[in-house]
Amino acid sequence: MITTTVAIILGAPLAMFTTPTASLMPNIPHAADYIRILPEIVLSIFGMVIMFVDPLMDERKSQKTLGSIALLGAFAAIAATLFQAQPQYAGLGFWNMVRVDHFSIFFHFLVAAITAVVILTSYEYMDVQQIRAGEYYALILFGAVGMGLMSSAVELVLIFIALEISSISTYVLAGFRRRAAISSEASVKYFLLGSFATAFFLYGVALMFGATGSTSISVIAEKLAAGNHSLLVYAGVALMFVGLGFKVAAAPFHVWTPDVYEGAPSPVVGFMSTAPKAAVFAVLLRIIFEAHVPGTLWLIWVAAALSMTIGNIAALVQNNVKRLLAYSSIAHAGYLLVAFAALPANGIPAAMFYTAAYAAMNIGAFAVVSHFANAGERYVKMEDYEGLGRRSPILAATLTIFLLSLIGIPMTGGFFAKFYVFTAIAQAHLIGLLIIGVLNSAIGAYYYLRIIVVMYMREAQEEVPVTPIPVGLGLALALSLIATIYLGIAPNRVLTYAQTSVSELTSSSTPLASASQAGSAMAADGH
Amino acid sequence: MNSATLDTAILSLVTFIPLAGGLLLLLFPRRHRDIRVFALVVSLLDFIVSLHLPAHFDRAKSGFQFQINCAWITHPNIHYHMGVDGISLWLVVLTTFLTPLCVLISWNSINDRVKEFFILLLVMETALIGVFVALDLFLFYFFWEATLIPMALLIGMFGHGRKVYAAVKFFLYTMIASVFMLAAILWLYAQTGTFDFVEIQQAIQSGHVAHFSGAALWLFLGFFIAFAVKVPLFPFHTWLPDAHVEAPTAGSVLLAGVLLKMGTYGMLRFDLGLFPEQSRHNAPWVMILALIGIIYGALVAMVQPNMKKVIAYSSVSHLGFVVLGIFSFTQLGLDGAMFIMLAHGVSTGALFMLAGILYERRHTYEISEFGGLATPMPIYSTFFLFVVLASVGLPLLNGFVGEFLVLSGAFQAHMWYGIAACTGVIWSACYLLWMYQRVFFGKVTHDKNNTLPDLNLRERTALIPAAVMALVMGVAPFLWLKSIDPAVHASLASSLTSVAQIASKVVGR
Amino acid sequence: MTPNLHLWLIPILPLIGATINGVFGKRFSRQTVTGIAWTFSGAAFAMALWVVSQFSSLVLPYTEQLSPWIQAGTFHAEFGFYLDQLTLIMLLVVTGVGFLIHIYSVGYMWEEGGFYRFFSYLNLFLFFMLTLILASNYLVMFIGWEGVGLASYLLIGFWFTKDSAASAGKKAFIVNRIGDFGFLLALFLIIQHFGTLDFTQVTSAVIPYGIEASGGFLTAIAILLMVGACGKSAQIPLYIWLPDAMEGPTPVSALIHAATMVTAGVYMVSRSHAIFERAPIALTVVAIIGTLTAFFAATIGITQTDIKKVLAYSTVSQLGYMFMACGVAAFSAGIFHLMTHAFFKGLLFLAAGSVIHSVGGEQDMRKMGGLRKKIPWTFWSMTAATFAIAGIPGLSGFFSKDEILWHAYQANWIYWFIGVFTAFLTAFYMFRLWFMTFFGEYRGEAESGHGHGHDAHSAHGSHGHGGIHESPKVMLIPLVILAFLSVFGGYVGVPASLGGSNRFDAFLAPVFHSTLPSASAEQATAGESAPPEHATESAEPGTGHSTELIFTGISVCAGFAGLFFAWLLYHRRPQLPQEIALSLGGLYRGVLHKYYVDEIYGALFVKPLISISRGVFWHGIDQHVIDATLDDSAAGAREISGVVRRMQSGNLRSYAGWIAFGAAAVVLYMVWVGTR
Amino acid sequence: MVPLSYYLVLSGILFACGVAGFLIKRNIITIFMSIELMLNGVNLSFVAFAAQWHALSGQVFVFFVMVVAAAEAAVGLAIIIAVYRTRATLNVDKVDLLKL
Amino acid sequence: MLHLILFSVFGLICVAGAVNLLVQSHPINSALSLVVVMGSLAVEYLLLGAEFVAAVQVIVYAGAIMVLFVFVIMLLNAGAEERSKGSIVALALGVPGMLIAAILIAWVLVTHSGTQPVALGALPGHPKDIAELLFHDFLLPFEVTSILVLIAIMGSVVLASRPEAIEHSKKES
Repeated sequence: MITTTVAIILGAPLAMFTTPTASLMPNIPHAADYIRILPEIVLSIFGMVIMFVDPLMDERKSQKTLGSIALLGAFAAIAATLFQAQPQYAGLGFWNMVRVDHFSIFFHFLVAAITAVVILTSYEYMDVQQIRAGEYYALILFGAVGMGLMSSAVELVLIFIALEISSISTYVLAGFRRRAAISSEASVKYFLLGSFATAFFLYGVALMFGATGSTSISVIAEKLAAGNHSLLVYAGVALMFVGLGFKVAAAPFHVWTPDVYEGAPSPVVGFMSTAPKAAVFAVLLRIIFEAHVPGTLWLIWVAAALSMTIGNIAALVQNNVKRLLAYSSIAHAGYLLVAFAALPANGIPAAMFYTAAYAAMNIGAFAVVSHFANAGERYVKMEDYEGLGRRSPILAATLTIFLLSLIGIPMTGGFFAKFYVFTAIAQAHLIGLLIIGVLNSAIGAYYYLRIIVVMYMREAQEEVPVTPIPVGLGLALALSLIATIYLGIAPNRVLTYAQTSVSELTSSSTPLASASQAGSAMAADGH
Repeated sequence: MNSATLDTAILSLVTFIPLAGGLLLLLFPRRHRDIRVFALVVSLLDFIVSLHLPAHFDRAKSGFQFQINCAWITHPNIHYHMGVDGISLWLVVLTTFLTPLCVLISWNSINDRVKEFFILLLVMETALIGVFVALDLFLFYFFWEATLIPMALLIGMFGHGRKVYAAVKFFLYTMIASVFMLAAILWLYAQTGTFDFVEIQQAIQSGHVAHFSGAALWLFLGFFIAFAVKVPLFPFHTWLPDAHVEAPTAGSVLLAGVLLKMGTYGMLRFDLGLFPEQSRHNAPWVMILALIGIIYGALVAMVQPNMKKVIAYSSVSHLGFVVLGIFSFTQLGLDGAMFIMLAHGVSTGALFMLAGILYERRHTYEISEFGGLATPMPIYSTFFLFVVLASVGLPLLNGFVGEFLVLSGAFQAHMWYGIAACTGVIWSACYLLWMYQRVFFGKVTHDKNNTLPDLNLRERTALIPAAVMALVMGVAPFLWLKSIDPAVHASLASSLTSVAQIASKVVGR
Repeated sequence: MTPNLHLWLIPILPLIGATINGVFGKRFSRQTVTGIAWTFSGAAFAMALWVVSQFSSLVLPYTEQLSPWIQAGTFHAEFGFYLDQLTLIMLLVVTGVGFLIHIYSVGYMWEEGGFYRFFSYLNLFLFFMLTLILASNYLVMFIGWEGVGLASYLLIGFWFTKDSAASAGKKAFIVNRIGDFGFLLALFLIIQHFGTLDFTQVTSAVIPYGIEASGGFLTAIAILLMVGACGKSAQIPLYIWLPDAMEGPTPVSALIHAATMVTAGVYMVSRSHAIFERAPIALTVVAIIGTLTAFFAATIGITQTDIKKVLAYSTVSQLGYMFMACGVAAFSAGIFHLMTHAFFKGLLFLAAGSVIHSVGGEQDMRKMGGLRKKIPWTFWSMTAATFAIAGIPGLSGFFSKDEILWHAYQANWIYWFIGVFTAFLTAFYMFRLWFMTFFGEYRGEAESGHGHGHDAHSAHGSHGHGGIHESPKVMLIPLVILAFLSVFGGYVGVPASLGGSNRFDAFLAPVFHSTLPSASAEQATAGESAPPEHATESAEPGTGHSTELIFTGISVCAGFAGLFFAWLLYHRRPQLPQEIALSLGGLYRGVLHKYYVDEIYGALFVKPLISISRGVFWHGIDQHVIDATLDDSAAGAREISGVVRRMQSGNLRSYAGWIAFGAAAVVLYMVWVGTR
Repeated sequence: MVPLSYYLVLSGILFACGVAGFLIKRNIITIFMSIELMLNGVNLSFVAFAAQWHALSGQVFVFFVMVVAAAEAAVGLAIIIAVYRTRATLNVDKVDLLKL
Repeated sequence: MLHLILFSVFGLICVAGAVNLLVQSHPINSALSLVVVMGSLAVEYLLLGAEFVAAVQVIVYAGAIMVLFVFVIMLLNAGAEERSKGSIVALALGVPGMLIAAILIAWVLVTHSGTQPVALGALPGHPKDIAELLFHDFLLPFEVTSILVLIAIMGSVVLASRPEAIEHSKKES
């Protein structure tokens, strides 16, 4: 009880400074440990600053200011990530809880960047939808904290908590348009199913703990490497897969996606279709490739095939753009999972690159949608997009590029992303999955194309108002556009960076070794 | 810069000048005239630059020239590898030659969203050239896919009638087909660890590719289906008429003139180059498909009520000749196939331009709408007749040479195929002359047609180069064949040797 | 040392003329156009004459390679020109007659719109025709071959506003294409077996082969070449285009469809005699086709009333004679007849044109008559030509036809018999024309010679100085010259039997001397196939001449018989023909309608083809099979999509159900994996 | 001496009951409760496994799970209230505006 | 022996409570039966020696959280849930799936968990030891939970606070 209340009351300060509580403890954490969670710290600081500032300001005017603070926070987080990237900070922190490596840096950067773009997108959305900005931005930042932690955590329980942070923040964000019935419905659906799935994940964790006596991924890896393959492990992996599969919207755990995406505010959808997904994929990567859990290959094979097919097929006749993009995100989760079926050497970088590319293009698409949807998200149907090519050429052109990237047309990130994934799977000689994949990418072209067709090749029946593009959105679009094109023209840097993390994940390098000792020590010091 | 560096840079220049131009156009104000002029300048510039290739092309050598090969992406091992040989050389020039004409021909016909139009046109050009010069399978696929969108948009945005249907059909059809090629390419990469065409070829010939013998057929088919749809070969041809009829003139010109050649070029370069054995095994039914294409296309063309459809189906027929020539595996056949590609590009391109000119005046392609046009527009009808004759295959015009070579090649390979294909000579005369008669001869039936203005200066400047080219290619084909011949010979020879080697290996096992 | 002849100039000159007239002619005055046309065609003629003048110093055959054309692998074809006696004769005929007709046309076409166009086409034709005959290999020959087809297409369709003219042109081109189909295949065979298309090389390559008594690839080549010839020279079954070709202006009919182009087939066949000689079967085919064509065309000619149609069918039948000659390997005889035919048939057409011109565009002989007085010049020249073609002794036609018949007899008497009967028919319908046109009373509407034939265009001019009138000088001069030629042209080839020495034959001997090794020559004579002629010459002269004289006599009689019956029916008892026609009934109608050949072809090939293409291929396969499949599959995809979307029932618990189910599946699978 | 597996099975049963509740209950609140039930089941197995491995960390996890459960409860109930405001019902079967 | 009896008694109560939660149609009854489950679980914890956990279980769970539930039920005065068209999928796929999974896992736990019998209070979790773990090895998760709780509070504040107007209609379906 005490601990809980302490947590609730002093929690926030605790999160940032070496608290008195902690300093009373023997061997307190070093500064390096805090630097290893620097981005999270920064984000939470800014989150709380927003919370403090919010009440002081007038509801109407505060939005811009709060937004700027949040944006600042996001950029600060990026800076922190870059600072963190210095070699001397690589390694484990907080007694094998987090691990800073290229992998985590990659995802931290990604998450922070996404957050920044989302905040930019939300800038005028707040006004249009009359949403309380303070909590909104704070929640986004805190959510980012969770996502960041997920990618750097190497301890299942911490992962679980981080996952919960990101999930709960998105549950709330999904329901932010409280006047809209669909928004709260989306929220409740997301929440209930989410917690449902989380319970599965947690049970899986429990079973893993039961099988290996530890929840530290490195220790688990060791135990498994040592040949402990009790059925508990398989059951645990299965249940964890259910939980994570739900979070990344992989079939057959994808059912929630369309409803939630349709109901949630568009910028939020842009956020939760990219950042948490990226983080969860990071977790999956760690679990599958770092912990070397057995027997997942065909599981992933099937899940990938199902996701791609269901997503693409179901999207064919969608008439609501947000829903359509939801289905497309299911399909893309499928493509991403394809990479997981490949060999680590090719699969990990492919998956990482894909998450980045997908984030860039999808968030861009949703940015356009959110702007075009207008007050109360009124214009989200296909026919609303008719003649957009004339009414707002720039908006249309940008959306077109994002859609082309989603199709996988050359010179866009989406093309390379798909290409690497398929290359990886080909190198794993899973030709069947390869064929399914390429066919899907062809089928999928259709419904993206439909939007383009509607925008450029049909004339509008009823004039849908298009407000001029505000600065924030413009910046957001520019950023995601640049990212998309850059990943399409010169993907080499990102890819090589992603490849460096292969060795970290797969091979047991020195920090891992120390971690294992620590882990066993921890397991031992129960008595 | 000195010629050595120029030789390495030239292909990149030729390929990307249009793209650069397109990007510059983005920044242009929406003043139509400036945009048009600029587009014309860019395309002309590119044409002039591209003339460097034939000028400095060493016809003695058979290998690739003007190569540039540098690592683009380290892992997967993708190279920025470009180069031309006698086969691709002329296709590149053809592209750069046609684009300025396209710009000219769409000068007035496009008044809405001019900027988008010309940007798309230039991007299109880059992609097309890229396809022909790419020697890295990835790069090839990159450009291959890149051609889809501009063309689809050109059709969908600037077309007419059921433009959307046509655009979507075109896009999906070719997209779905080409993913099979992607799969094949990836398989090859997985086995050889490289996308480089030359290296893969060597690997295959030296038998260093694991599980190749088992997969070869599927790989061949994977490539073949993609190409067959592009060509288009008989059962896959239905997208072509729709696309053509709805497309704007420039679109049709590039579509018929160059885009279809991507397919035949691909067959020549990749199917023959990488899977000679399979190509030979499958040659019979491929040739039969080609035959069906020739005759069927011609017959259907004959009964079309729509000028552009006639021309479109005639393309099906002509491309059938090309495929026939390629899969005859004879020097003559391959030379002829190459030559038809170029000739068809010029003459059919010209045909579409002419059709477009008529459309500008009457906004219809229905043959029944015309008749007796020779009276109001003598010059136009003369040009039209000239081009028709060229594509009918009158000696001394470009159509004949290729047809003759292909037919004799096919005849040598399989006599009866040759004979059957030879009937195409009759059909082409039938449908084209019939169309010509219905459009130009007789009395003027619609009053509107009485007042049609004849060609103006711009249109003539657009048409004359094509006409002249048709004549020159007919009179002096050796200028082209001189560089085509060795390349074809080399590819044939290499395929022969590789077949021999594979055979010997089979024997060896 | 033979001088460099620059043969290439001969075709190029008319081409230049054609280009100038074609491009700038619109702005030129008629005089200028005329000047250009005459200059360049005349120049070609002059060149030809100059070449003849050089003859003594020539070493024939003379070839010159201008430049490469097609080079692919081992195969290559140059722009090469080739001159030997055969070429020389053709050269003279073409350039000479061509030039004359140029002169004539000026008068004939003076009032026409598109004057420049006409002469540009005419020059273009000369270019292609000369290329054809000067070619040194089959491919260049094919240029001319196709080119003259094009020219005739353009000229037949000269009055393109008339649908009949346009269709006639198209028909001509397409039918010719069918022939070319055979020609091309022949070329492919030649390439396949000899790797070259050069005449000299092919000939020398052929030499070693013996006679293919039972057929072989040479036979195939020969027959295919014959198919080509059938197309170009309007032989059965491809003759149908020639009568329609009369839609063109009359000078065109004279030049292209009588004198020169249509004889290209004969020229080509004799050019490839080396191959034919080795293919008896092919020769037989040629002979039979020739004979039949000659006969049937003649029969049709009897019934025609359109003056030009009569001449057209007579042309067909005369060509039949030539092929008969080739069929019996009497190539020089064929060429001889070709030449004389060029003279008198050209003349006939020009004269007919003059008649038509004079009566203001009327072509129906039933509306003519009694023109003898009104247009004497035309009448007399026409007379000369008629007698020549009818084979009245002493005129050119007599010698050539006679020689053909004689050779025909030596091969097989049936050829001869049909030939003689055809000669009779020829004489009959020609004199019929003659009588109907020039004798009796004028049957056209009085004094107003403005009928509505398609030459009505020329009428516009002619009724300026109304009534029936003699044609202008510029038209008459060519008539006279040609009349002279058709009278005396035959004397270059007086056969030995008539005390001549057949210089013509001797002149061509170096070309047509049999390429067969003597041994196989024996087989040839032994075999029922035609003997190469030097064999026959060597057969003991005395009896040979006497028998030859007898046969000559018979054919002469046939000619006079024709004259007599024509006089009887069309001058003495003009009503008789109708009665005969009635008595014959169906047969007559059949003949009148040209045996319904066009209709049959239409019903057999054209209509089915079109309806199949439209009904089966386009609507059927293209739209209802292929496209339908595509659209259906698209629709199917949408159906499936609709089904898959049902998964999104919107009900939370069903979602949970899916998740639980999926979880169960996953657990099941994993546990299964674990237990394995 | 009781076999630990008994405890584990008990936890499993609780978890299953939770799942079943989620599937068959119609009242959103009850559904939420069954989630709590699942979490409880998990907690039991954590404690059991802790005993199995003599690792106290297992018991520590339970605290974290409880915190999470508390947080979820707070948020979840708030969401439920929000839904009730907009839809005036707690029956999940009626909350299906979003479908297909 | 005693251990086994206690275990089975409270285990049965526990399961009974859980089942009751399912069968009760009125949420308040379900809530109360959940309390029962939690209480008996606390006893199970005690049997395993985790007395601190048991205490927290009773206080936080049965105390705080369940009170919250009851409070909300009262607030929304939720009545007995009415019969409404259920979901075929849930019953046709979900329930069988759940049963299969449960049986499987149970089987796994019984046969392959590799666990031995334990004595009463097998692993005494004294607050001191737990605290050491909590503030040393698990310091970071502990601190992070504060964030979790923070957003939980914030979220519930946002969502529960009454908005100005409510649009009932859902555009597009």
